[in-house]
Amino acid sequence: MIVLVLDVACLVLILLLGLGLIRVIAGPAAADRILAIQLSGTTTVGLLLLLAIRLEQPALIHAALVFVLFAALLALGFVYGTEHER
Amino acid sequence: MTLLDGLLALLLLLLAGRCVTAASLLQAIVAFIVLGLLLALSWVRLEAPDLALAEAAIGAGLLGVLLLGTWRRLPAGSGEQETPWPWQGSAQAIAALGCVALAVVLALALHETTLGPAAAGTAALAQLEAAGVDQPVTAVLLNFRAYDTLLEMGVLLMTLIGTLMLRRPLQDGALAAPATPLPQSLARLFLPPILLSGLYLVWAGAYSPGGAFQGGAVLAGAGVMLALTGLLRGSTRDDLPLRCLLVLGAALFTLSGVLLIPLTGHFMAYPDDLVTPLMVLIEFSLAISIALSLMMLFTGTPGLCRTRP
Amino acid sequence: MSTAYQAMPLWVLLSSLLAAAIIFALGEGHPRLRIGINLAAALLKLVLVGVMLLGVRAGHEFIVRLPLVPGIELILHADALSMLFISLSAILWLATTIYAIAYLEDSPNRARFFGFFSLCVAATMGIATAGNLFTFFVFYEMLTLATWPLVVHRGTSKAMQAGRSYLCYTLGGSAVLLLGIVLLHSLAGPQEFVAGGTLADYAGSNPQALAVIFALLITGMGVKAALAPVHGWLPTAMVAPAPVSALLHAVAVVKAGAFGIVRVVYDVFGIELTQSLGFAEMLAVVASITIIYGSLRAIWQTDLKRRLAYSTVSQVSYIVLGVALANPLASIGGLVHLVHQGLMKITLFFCAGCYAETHGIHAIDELDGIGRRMPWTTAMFTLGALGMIGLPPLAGFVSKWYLGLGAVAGGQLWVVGVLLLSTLLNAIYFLPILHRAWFKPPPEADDGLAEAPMGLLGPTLFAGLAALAVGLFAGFDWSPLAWVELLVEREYSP
Amino acid sequence: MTEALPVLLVFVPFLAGLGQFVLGRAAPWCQQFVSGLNLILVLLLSSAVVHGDPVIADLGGWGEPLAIHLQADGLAALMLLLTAVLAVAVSLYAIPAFRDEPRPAWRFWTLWPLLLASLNALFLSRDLFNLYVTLELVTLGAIPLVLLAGPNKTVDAALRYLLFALLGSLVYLAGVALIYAQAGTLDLALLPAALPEGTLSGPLAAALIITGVLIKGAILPFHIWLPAAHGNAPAAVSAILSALVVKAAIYLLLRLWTGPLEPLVSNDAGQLLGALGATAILFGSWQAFRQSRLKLVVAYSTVAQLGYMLLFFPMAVTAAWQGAVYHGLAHGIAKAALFLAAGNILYYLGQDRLEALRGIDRPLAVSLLAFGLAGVSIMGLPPSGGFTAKWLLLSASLQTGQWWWTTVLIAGGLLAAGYIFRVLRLAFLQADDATAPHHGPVPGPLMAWTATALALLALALGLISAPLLDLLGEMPGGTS
Amino acid sequence: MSLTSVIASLLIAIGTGFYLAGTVGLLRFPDIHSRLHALTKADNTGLGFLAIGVALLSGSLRLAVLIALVWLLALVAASVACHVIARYALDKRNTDPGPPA
Amino acid sequence: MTGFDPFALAAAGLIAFGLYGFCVCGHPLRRLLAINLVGNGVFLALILIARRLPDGPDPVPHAMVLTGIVIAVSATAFGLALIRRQARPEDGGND
Repeated sequence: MIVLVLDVACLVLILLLGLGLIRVIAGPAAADRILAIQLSGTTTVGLLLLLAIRLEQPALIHAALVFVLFAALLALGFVYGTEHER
Repeated sequence: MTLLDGLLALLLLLLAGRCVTAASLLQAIVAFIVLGLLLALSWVRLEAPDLALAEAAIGAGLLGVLLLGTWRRLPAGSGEQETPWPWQGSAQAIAALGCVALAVVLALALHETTLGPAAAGTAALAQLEAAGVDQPVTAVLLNFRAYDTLLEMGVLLMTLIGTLMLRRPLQDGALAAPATPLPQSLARLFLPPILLSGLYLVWAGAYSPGGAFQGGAVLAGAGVMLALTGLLRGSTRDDLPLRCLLVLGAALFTLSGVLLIPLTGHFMAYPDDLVTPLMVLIEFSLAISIALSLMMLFTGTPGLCRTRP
Repeated sequence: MSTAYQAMPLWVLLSSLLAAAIIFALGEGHPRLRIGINLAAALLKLVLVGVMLLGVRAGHEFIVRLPLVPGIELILHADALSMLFISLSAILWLATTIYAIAYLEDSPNRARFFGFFSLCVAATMGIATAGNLFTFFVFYEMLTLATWPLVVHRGTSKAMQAGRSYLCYTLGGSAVLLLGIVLLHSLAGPQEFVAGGTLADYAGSNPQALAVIFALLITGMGVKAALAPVHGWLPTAMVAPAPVSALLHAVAVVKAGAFGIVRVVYDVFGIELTQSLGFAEMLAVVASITIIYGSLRAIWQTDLKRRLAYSTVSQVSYIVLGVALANPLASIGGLVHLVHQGLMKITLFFCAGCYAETHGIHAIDELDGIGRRMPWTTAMFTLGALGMIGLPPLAGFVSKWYLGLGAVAGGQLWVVGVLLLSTLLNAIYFLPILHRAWFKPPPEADDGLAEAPMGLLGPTLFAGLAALAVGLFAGFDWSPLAWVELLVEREYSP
Repeated sequence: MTEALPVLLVFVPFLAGLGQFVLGRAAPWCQQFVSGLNLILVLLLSSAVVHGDPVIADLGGWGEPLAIHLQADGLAALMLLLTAVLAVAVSLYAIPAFRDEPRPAWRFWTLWPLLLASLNALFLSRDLFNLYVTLELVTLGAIPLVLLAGPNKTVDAALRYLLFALLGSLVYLAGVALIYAQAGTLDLALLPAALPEGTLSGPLAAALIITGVLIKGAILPFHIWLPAAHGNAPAAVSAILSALVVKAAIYLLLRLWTGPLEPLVSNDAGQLLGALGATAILFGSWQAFRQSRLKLVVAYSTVAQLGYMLLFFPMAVTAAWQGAVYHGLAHGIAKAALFLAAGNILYYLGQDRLEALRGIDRPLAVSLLAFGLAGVSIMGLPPSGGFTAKWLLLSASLQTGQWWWTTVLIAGGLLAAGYIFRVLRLAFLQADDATAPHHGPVPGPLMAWTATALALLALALGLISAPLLDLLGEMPGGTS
Repeated sequence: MSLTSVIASLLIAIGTGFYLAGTVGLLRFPDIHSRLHALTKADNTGLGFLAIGVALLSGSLRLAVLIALVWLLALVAASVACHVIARYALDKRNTDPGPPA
Repeated sequence: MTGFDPFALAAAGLIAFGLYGFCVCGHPLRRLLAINLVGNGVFLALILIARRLPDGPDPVPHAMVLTGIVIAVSATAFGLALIRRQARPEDGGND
């Protein structure tokens, strides 16, 4: 039963992730695409948590943690650039 | 779960297609970054949590930031509408046909070969006892096939030197501090957990998913975050300690391999009673070198220093 | 001692190779030292060749083997035929060196010139002593490469043009030659030069392959021997300095080609096989055509050196003709012409160089009355020209006489016709020059007697008198004719 | 004792490179020491190999099929020898060439020993995946070296090089994956026996591996990255790239073709590779003939010359094997000499446009001599290593009855003569005083004579082929 | 089936629902700022419910703490990212395609 | 293992898309992305291969992939630095 719930939740999340990709394609602004990345990031974290339980792999929670720790990094990188040349 | 796998695979393909056909360069980059996320999920599904960790640290941390930052540095409109060359249409069609054919053959081949013996893998699992670590992947990386890992450190060093050569002169300034204080606060808040989890991953590599590279990549991510928020800046002065740390992993790895030959009779072999401490020592030194190299690949400067307000 | 003696061909080769290396290393400085080395090397070589000549006459065979590629050896081998060519080259090298030192006094890039000059001679020595086709090819190519810088020595665009044409012809030719050699190698394995040839076994089984190989080899060598229609490089190469022209025409390049053809016919295929497969006939026809064609073209040239060049085209084919007639008498005529033509032609070119260097004369119509101003030079020119025409008892007559005898003996009377026609044409293009030189009044700006400097005149006199001597004393024991008779005797009596 | 030699060959230069990096400034003497030591080690290794079985080192002592082995057989020893000789020459040449620029000098003296270690590692490797790593190591060491000529000038070339190199190695890796899937091992020695027959993945893996290596080796049609990279790098670097780095890929092809891929490849594939090689010879030579810059002439010549080594594949007899490998050696030495000589000309003229070459034969006589002598080997004229190789290939083509390769070989030699003499011809032309270009300093004797020494060595290779071919031995698995 | 499982399932279902809302918001809202709004709020709430559910199922305090940490940090990160993107959009009002000149 | 593994399809697709992208794209950044696609495809294939060992995933391909990722990342970072430099060549020389 609980396995079913987890499976269904996973499926829903991955479907949502796929739906979110429309923003990647449609844009229109650069910021929209970055938003799509953010969405995918959060969804992935959720999925990782679910899979950690479903597959009984606690290491995945670490992976989720790493994702979260770097969640804001892409947005920062996009907005503030990379090199010391501004 | 098979459905999940199917969806994942489908999304991977969609994103890959988007990545190469998108009209806008940013779209392609974003598609690639999202593809990285999905790949991490795929690694999870394929019983490769090590790789999921690596992908998380690299895709979200270093590579994504570099890609987006590079896009920002490009002149306006570059890479968007490429001027068509003669015969472009037919050439593309031929390329597409060829690639479709290749994909079919490749998929069939991969399908065909998912059964069979794996002598090397079986041997690795069988000899895990003697390797000094419990995690098979780490054992392969640091002991059974340590030579590959060592040479890989050479790759890292050489690309770093190459990147440093592209640095432009007279730019010792930091990134302009972000207009809001929020990112800096975030960096300060996140720094301890990132460092902790990075070190933990290095340590955990001995018995669970993790290892020098994953830990190093997370530590490098911390550096990237500091540099992005202006807490750390690149410096044109390269100093001896930094250079020492950059080669620490490779040097320690090589020297222990060479100096222990009298005890073991083989290059890069470790005596039984020393193997675990040596593994841990080498793993940490590798992680430090990897972290610093990746970080400096990001900043592109030979040195780093703290920004003092 | 015995190995050192056995290795004589190697020392002969090295004497000029080392000279080249030292001259290159010295660079443009030290002109006196360079002259010293040049002369010393030339004299040393002469001595070595003398020693070897005695040895070969006594029946000794000198041979040096050097494994090069698995299955293939670099063989230096001195037999009677080699000695004919080597002696000629060694003597004329000394003369040409002295001549060149005087000729190029104060001109730039002398080190380069003399370096390649020595290299050229080394290559010629290698060709002469080559013991198999492979070795022959190695030195044949070395000769091509070493001669090119000499042809373009002046660095003018005309010289460059000539150099390009020279390279196109000779490299193309050597590619064909290489193909022939490799084919032969794959057909019959490594082959050494042996009197009578080594291919008789394949005549029955694979005549087509042999025909192809023969055609390839002769075409490849024919380029250097300036057989029509692949002679085109020779007249344009006339822009080179006179000593180079002398070298190209008399000693090294064209002779290397002719010598190669002799080797192929005698020592690879063998005369009998050549004849039985019908190659000899064709070769004779080609040679005859070249003889007539070269002479005809020579008549219309107004530039002295170009006329001499076409004369060379014609005269060198006498050698090929002699070989192609495939009987002992004609062979004697052809082979002795190798020496005779060399001596006569080098005299003529030395004279042309003297005219150019002393009075700036290049065109034939500027030669009016030159006999009065440069009597010695003109006398030598006359000797050479009359010899070429074939006036008895000069050297050219000896060659033509034996060729004619051979033709009659072989029943090929049409060849006699060719010889007569050629003699007539020779007279047509040489006699007017002599007439101008001796009997026409000089131009008004006559500054009296103005002979070429001693450095130029000396070698000219030497060469002219030598040309005279080989004709006059042809019956003597040590004359080239005697040597050739010995040689042909060995060739035709298995 | 000899088991230590392969290990030392990799780690002596590797540690030297690390040390140089830490030191932070140029220390050319250190590299002279390393390249000298490297040569001694290679000579010791060669003498061990020639007297018997290959020298094998088991890294980590885990044994087959898991551990990585280093193995030196005749082919590897020859390539190591080539590398060692060129390392000595290039290291000497680089002392004056980089003297005036402290920072690039430091980078050069750091990257060069690392690259040397990588090349040695590649030639010694007996492991399919380790070969991937070393291939990457070699290219990623080479690209920063290209940048040494100044990023503004070379960034396009370096980028193109990088993209192709990365693609090539990943395609190779895809093949490796399929091989591992079937055989379960990466050890070259175990693979031929471990590969099952009649699978789809086998030929596919072979095709992927070969394609990847061809991309790395700049074989037509994948050559487009090469001329810019080799033509714009500093002379010492161009010499290394042309003589060794691309050669490493072809070496790999020879090794794999006669080893693990042998049961997977067909004669048709060999003919196809031969056709690629032939096209490369003709097209590359023609392009070399059309260039207006000296170093581009030499770079396109590399495109052409690499094609000769591919002619082994359709013929696959011992003569062709020897010819192809010997061509690799001869071309390596001669091409390094050409690039060093071209570097001297560039050093003196400050540019390398062909029109500027008029009349430089007086100040640059020695360098020009080196160019000419090396050209002899490139043209395949006797007596030179190039000729020996060509002779062997010609014999092989006639021996196997594949006369069409004969035509290609002959035509290639003539075309090579075309572009070499085009350069020499200009140098012999009298300088036009009115347009005398600005001249820099005349290169010193060390720069001039290293080039000449290499050129002479290229000629000498024509005379000393017997012991070298002895060291190489018969074609592995060959019957004839 | 235990009570924990039921509660966890419920929480996970609610979390998934929030995710759905967030995604729909991202797709349907008219402008960038409202999309940001939808995304960060809904998704992070969703993650919160999910995290609690998963933590309940994990059965170990250590993991539960870790999961809580994941959520907390996600909240902080999301808010900062949202803030930065919003500012960027406000500053530039640039449109795709094309990086800023 | 009767059905067709969707990931095998994905791996083949990634490689093919990457190669296609490399062939048809002109911009170096796009080519770099395409190369990374190929890389990801190859890594995916390797991990699939690692799964067929009965007693747990085969660690050798995993290690290969990790090594491959490090190489790919560092090379990509270098490539990006080159692209940035190429985009603004006017900014002066080396150092």
